[in-house]
Amino acid sequence: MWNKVLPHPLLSVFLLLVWLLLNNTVAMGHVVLGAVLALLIPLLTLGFWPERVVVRHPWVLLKFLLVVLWDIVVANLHVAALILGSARTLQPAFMVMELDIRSPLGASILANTISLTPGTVSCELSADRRQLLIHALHVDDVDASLREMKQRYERPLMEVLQVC
Amino acid sequence: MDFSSINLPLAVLLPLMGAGLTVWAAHFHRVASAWLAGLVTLLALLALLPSLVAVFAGETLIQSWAWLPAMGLDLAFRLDGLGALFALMILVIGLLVILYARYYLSAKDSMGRFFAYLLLFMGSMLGVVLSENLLQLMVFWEMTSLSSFLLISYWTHRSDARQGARMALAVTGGGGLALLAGILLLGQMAGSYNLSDVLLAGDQIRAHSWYLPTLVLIALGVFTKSAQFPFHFWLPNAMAAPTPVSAYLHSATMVKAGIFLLARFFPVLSGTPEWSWLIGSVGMLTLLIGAYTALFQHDLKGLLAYSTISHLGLITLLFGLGTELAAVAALFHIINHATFKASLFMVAGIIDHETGSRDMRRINGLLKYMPHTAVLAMIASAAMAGVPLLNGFLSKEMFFDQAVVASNTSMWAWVIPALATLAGVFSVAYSLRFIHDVFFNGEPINLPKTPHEPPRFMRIPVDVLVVLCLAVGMLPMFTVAPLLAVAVQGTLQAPPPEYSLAVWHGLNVPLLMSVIALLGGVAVYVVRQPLFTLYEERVKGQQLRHVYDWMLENLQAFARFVTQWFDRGSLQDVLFWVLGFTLLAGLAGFLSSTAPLLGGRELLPLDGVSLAVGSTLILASLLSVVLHRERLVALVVLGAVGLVVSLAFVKFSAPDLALTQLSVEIVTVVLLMLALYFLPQYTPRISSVWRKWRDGLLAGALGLGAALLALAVMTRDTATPLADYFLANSVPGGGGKNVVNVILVDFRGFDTLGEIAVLALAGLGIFALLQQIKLYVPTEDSGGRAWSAEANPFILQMFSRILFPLMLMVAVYVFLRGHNLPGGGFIAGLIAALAIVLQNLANGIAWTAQRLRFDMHQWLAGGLLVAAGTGLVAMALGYPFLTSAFTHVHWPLVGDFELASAMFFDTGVFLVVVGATVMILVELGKLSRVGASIPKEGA
Amino acid sequence: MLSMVLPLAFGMVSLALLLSLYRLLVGPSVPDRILALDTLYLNTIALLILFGLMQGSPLYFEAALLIAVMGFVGTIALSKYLLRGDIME
Amino acid sequence: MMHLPILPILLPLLAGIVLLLLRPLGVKVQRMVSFGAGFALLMLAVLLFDASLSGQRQVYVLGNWSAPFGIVLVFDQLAALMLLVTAVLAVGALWYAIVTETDAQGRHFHVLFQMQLFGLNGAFLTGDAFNLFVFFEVLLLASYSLLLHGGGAKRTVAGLHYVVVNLVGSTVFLFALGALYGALGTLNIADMAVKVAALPAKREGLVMAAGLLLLVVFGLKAALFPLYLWLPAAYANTSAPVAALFAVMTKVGVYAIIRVHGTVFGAEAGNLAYFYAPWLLGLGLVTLLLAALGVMAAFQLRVQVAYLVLASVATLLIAVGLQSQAALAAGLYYLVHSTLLAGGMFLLADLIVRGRGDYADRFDPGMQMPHYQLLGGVFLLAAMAAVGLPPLSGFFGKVWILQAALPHPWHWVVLATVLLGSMLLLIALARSGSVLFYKVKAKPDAADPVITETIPAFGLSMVAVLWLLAAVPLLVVLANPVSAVMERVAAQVLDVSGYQSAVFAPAVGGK
Amino acid sequence: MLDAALAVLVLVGAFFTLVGSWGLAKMPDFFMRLHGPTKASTLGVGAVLVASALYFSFNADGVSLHEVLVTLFLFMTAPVSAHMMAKAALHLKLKQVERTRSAVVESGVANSYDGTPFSRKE
Amino acid sequence: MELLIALSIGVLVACGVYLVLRASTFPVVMGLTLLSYATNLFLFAMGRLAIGVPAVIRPDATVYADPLPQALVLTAIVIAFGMTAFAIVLALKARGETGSDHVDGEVDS
Repeated sequence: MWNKVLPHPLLSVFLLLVWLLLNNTVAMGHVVLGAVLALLIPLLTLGFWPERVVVRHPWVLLKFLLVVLWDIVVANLHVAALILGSARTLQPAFMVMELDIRSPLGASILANTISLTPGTVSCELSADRRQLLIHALHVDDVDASLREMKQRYERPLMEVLQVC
Repeated sequence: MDFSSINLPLAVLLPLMGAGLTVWAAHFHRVASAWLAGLVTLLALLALLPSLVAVFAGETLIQSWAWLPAMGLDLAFRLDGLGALFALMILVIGLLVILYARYYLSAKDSMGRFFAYLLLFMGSMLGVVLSENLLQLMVFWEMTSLSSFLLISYWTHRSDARQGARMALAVTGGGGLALLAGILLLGQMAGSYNLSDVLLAGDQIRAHSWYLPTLVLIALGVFTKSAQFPFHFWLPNAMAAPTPVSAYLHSATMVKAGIFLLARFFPVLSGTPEWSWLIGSVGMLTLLIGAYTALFQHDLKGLLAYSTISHLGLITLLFGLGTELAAVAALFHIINHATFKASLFMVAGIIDHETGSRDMRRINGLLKYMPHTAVLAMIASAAMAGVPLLNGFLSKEMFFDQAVVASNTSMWAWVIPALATLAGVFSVAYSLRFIHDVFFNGEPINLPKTPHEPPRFMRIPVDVLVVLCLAVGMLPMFTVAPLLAVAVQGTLQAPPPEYSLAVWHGLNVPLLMSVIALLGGVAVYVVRQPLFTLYEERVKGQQLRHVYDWMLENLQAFARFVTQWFDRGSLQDVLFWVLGFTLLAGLAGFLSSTAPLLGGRELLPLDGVSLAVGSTLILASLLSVVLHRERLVALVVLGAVGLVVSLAFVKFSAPDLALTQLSVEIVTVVLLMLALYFLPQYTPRISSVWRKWRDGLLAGALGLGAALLALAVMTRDTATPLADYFLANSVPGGGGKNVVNVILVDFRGFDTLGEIAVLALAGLGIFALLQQIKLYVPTEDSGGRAWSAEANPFILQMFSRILFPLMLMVAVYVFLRGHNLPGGGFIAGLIAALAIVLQNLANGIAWTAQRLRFDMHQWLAGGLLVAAGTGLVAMALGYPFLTSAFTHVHWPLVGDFELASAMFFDTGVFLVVVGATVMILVELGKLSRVGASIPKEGA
Repeated sequence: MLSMVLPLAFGMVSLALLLSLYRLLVGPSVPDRILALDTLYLNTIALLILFGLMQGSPLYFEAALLIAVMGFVGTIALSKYLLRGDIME
Repeated sequence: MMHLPILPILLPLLAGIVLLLLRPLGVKVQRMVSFGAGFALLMLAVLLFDASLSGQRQVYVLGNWSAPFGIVLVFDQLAALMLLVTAVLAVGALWYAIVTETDAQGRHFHVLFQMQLFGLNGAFLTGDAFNLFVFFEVLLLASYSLLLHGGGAKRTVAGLHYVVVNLVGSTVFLFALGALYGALGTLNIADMAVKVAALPAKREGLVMAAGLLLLVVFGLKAALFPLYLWLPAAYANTSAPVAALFAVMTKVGVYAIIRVHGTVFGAEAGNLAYFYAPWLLGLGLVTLLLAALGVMAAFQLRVQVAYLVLASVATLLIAVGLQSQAALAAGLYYLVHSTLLAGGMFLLADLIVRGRGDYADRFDPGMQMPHYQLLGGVFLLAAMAAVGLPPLSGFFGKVWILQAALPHPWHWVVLATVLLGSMLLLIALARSGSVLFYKVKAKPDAADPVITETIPAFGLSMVAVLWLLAAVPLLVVLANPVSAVMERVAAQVLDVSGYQSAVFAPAVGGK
Repeated sequence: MLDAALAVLVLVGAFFTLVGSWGLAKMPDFFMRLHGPTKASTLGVGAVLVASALYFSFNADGVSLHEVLVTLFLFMTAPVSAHMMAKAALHLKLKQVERTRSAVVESGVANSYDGTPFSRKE
Repeated sequence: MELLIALSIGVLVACGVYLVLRASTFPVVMGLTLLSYATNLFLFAMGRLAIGVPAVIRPDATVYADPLPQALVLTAIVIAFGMTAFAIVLALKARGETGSDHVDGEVDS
């Protein structure tokens, strides 16, 4: 029953939040309106999300987000220095990361996270979603870099999202 | 209504209506149409008869009704002596011709059609001679040309008939146009188009500065119709018509219409040197050329045709002399010529009918085969030659007399009588040839049929006419005199002058001239052989019809040249003209006033950011031109231009515009990309250097013009405070703080209704266009690489699905705030559409269609219905269409919110925008699935 | 203080805009130009928000939001064109 | 009835929407609804025309926002006349499309047709310059799709040219409107006239430039030299009912000139009064000559008819350019005549095409077509009317215009050009009629295509032809009342101040 | 205090935006250019957005957090854009600077999506 | 500032016109798009330029930009979009029917 009416509770909450953010208000009218929309839109787009997304460890997720945010800021300074410095000294590289994460959403988020954190862009995901091709602006040690990314990003994501 | 007050139009209308009836009657029996035609003619004659009494008493009858008063065109008929003369000729000879034609036409010929045309012609001709209103006269005048076209081309399978008919139509119809101009001028000068008024305004008209052009134009009409030099060539070519037609049109009626006009306008236009020179000299030339050429024709009808031309020239010349007595002679000759020439044509028809040929070199010695006909022909020919005791003699005497009188005025006096006599000589010669060659001169040569007398009733009309020739010739005072008298009176609009119709006037100069003509004619005929040789070698090739053909051909070629040069079916040309003309128009507008180009309004200061943004815009636009061959790159650059334009809107305080421009720009880029897939990726170099320079210069000039136009406005203050009204009424009257949106959905909601109709139409039109389209689907990119095997990149799929509800949320947000803040149905619609498009992009059309089952047609219809319905509700409540209303509602929990009818309208906008955009893009996207059936060009 | 740094910020973003334009102009490859366009979008967002700060008006927000949403679609479509030609199939 | 003026706009719009909604119910329902709507529109147009004869202008204040702030519809005799002509034409074209099943050759024919009428009627009624632009776009977009209806390479190429040229035209339209708004500060036509009358001299050049740009736009629609090049191919290559309906499209341009230029730059416009008239006259004369040459040069009937349309528009523009009440009245008479005639001729040409099989309408001798007597007779009448031969309406229209030209300083040129043009038309049409109907092969050559035995739905098709061509004799028989009406229409059109006071009269009702 | 924070945020944001474009203009190959705009600029814009959020939260009535949404959108879309562009560049076999160390066999990169996993280069 | 806008309009018009005069359909459509940008800017500029004035009614504001041209531009943008879409699809249709991208329907050379 609830599955019918509220197929993606997380999405609905998220949408309500987005609505309130958009309108910059927590006025009652908007909460009601937002709630209605947050219920209607997932129903309308039900076909796009056939499977339920299960988040198991919200705190890990939060921590992951904070880590990413921090990495974005810190590493950006690093990249800024690289960009402003001499381009000739840069050592770009293509790297292949073997993925352990199986959740499709997880793999996508991981790829995006890698793209967001400076210095690396995920260029290609193999058809079996087990390998990720990454371009790095400057790396000294390819394997170390790969290891670190797996450690920092893939692990928490695997914890949060696992295919049921 | 009294019969005597409507009998004139009735006489004209009877044949015209009869024309339709004959076609109908022919369905029952082919001869029925002939009887009907005869009956109608008789009725028309009867209709006129009661009025003739008054006319012979010297009255002029006028019957008129208003028709197109703004133009001075009345339905007005007039019967005076001149009209009566012609009307009688038309009807009487018409009756005879109908009788004759009934036997002339063979079983293959459609009688219904023939008599319909003939009656049509008869009615038109009657209309010409009975018109009181000049414009109405024009109506009938052109109708005679047209019906003669139909009659001449009666045997449509014959190419000479088609060509002759077209030539006759072109010449007489064209002359009619000149006449029309002349009559318009005449009416303008006289202040009325009614003949009664025009006839009284003669002095005024002759003194007017338009007199000469009017005269020339009217003369052109006369000359073409009456086959005067140099327009006479159509008449011999019109001989392809069935002979009854020639007998009727080309002797007694149609060709006399021009002459009739000379008589009609005689009191108005004659009496000036211009008149005499123009009409007289053309008449003289025609007289001579016609008489001379007639002699050398081998075709019976050809001889008669040239003879007719010659006689028409004679009559024209007489009118050209300008004296009253000359006019009398002219009128007399009109009657005489009609009788003998009609009978001669009928004889020619009989001979043609019974022998199967009209070639005088083959038709010889018919006297013994058809003695009766031969006698008739000889009498008529003699009349034509001007032999005494026949009617032709009388009028020719009068002509010679007038030629002598006219000669008294000048040093070159002897020229006119001399030429007249010369014409007489040839006239006698060809008449002699007609008789001698056909009825004597040995035996027939190789004729298709064995000749014999025609059916009795075919001969009766000729009998009647020949008897008339004799009667008039011998007893003019008792036969033709009264008719001539009223005709003269009608022509001159004054009491007739003293003239004598006696057969014998004593020994005088005209008689001497007649004798010379007769003897000379015989002499010429006797020594004709060297003349024939001379004609065949020197003159025959020099016919005017070749000039006409040459002119027509060249006109045709010229028309093709001009048309193909200008309209060569090239879009580039079309656009060049349009844009060039736009430049010219704008330029002319500015130059036609001495006002300064720029005003003195204080300008806004320029800042660095704007400069950076502006130069981005300019450089990107230029780049899109430089790189336009690489289409995808140009498209990317185009996206940048659109982005910067929307940035400019933000800068100048128009966020709504910026939002719209931005959304539209993205959708456009996606759209163009969808299309580009099926098009060449690179534009080939086609334009020549010259073309590039030309286009570049035009583009530069137009750009400069647009910039100057913009500056010219921007450097001046705003004209009126129209905006103030909107700003003041937006909240109290429209219930919205976003004035732009209130204008769109309320103040000018009607515009928006039209606008969404355009969008819906674009969607529907594109849908319709894409239905049967077949395109080459490329399997590799322009660099020759195969396409990537991955249809829908996985990461993109995942994120696009996450974005979908978010984008819809944003759309709702933008929609709801539109009335008070930047946003609204249109932008919201584009966002929603783009959200759907993104799903199609990322996941494929089939996948998306499974999950979003909407028929965009219904969205379009629904949207338009909602928008229009909002207006209809207002109408139902007694307000004008689209009148808005709004109110504030309080709901528990939710609080106050505004409910405006404009919101519903905006919903309609939203629906249409989503429907149209998605329809356009997705239908285009589907194309690759139905295509692939045509090969790549060059492959 | 904000009013003092704003012109400087404007200057920097304008310079960024021109640099992106430079990449748009010279290419050399099509992806380069797409990237340049994408960067132009980003620069524009920054410029818009700065405008908003300068004017003290929150009305520029939607434009920024829209660019963030819509510009993405443009870039995606262009990239997909290079990959597949047929961007919607 | 207060809502009368908006009904001719709403009726086709709603019909279009209903047709779109009823799409799944199949073509028969569509036909019934569409023709019903067309016929209702005709009835309405007759009713409105009758109402307009009172001489009273009716102003409809849309959204209850009075001029110049909101959009108003101005219903007067000229608008009523245009509505009536359009409705008559539409019913004929629609009938023909249905009986020949042209409507089934592509999608959405009836929806597009109704929307086309929506656009046309809106353009005739609106009193607002920008709203005119919007309706122009509506009618154009509908016309694009209608033009392309049925497909085919030639039609597509012609359509492409038509579309692109009109898109450029729309651009110029907006530039002109923008400049006018910038200089005058208003969009309402009546208000523009007020502003122009009080225009400071410093802005004259600007306003003149904008006015001439607007003339370019309208001239493009009206097919004025050198802007007419899109016309021949477009009209000759589209389907017959569409071409017939398009007979009124050029007239929209003429109408717009009469309405907008005649009002804004009318007698009260000071230095700018009628400054555009010499342009119209001069270009109209050139157009007429080129059109007549085009008629001569044509190799096929439909192209010839297209050039005839051009010639008729040129004549009409000359009448407007003569700038007198008499000339305008004459022009309007000619407008009615030429529009319905052209519509009928396109349908007739289609019947001939269908009767001649593979010879189509090329001027090559082919086999005798079925029903040649009737077709030939009707062709003769139509050709006479087109050339301007009596006793049909073309003659009266032309003569009336010429008569009105006599007081004009250019009367010699006008007289000479119009008559020369008629001469060329006469020669050309005599030739084409002669080739099509007279010059037939007795028996087919070996290589000849199969002879067409019958024309499907000939009788029903002919009804449409005769329906349209009936105007030609009727305008003559009823010349007296018709000309009186035209004079009153012309007088009302030229009465700019009356137009203004009607527009600015206080609105009925209120918020 | 707020003013100073705003100033710093604005300056930092503008700076990163500039750096992103600088990288775009300066870097020698496409893949290296990709890094600047997709990240530095994103962060720069984020910083400016935060400044804006702060400014309107304190200068207008009520908290203004909707700028966060723009940032959110950007953080969601920018990596996807970058990914797609990189894919396209790989597909087109755009040249990389020679010193780029490639862990991938040439053909493996170019036709990356024929389904085979990437193989390591030895 | 006005000069810059006028210049931009001029350049857009010039570029648009030049492209519209090309011989293939795609540049023509691109040209039309550029022309519509120019039109929008022009129409907008006809309400005169105003920097930093509020876009919606505010109790404290007295000066606004002229909203009418903005509404007109909005309408014009929408219409231009519909028209451009139609034109490009028609270009495809022409290519399908004639096998060519040339505006005059001839085979590309």
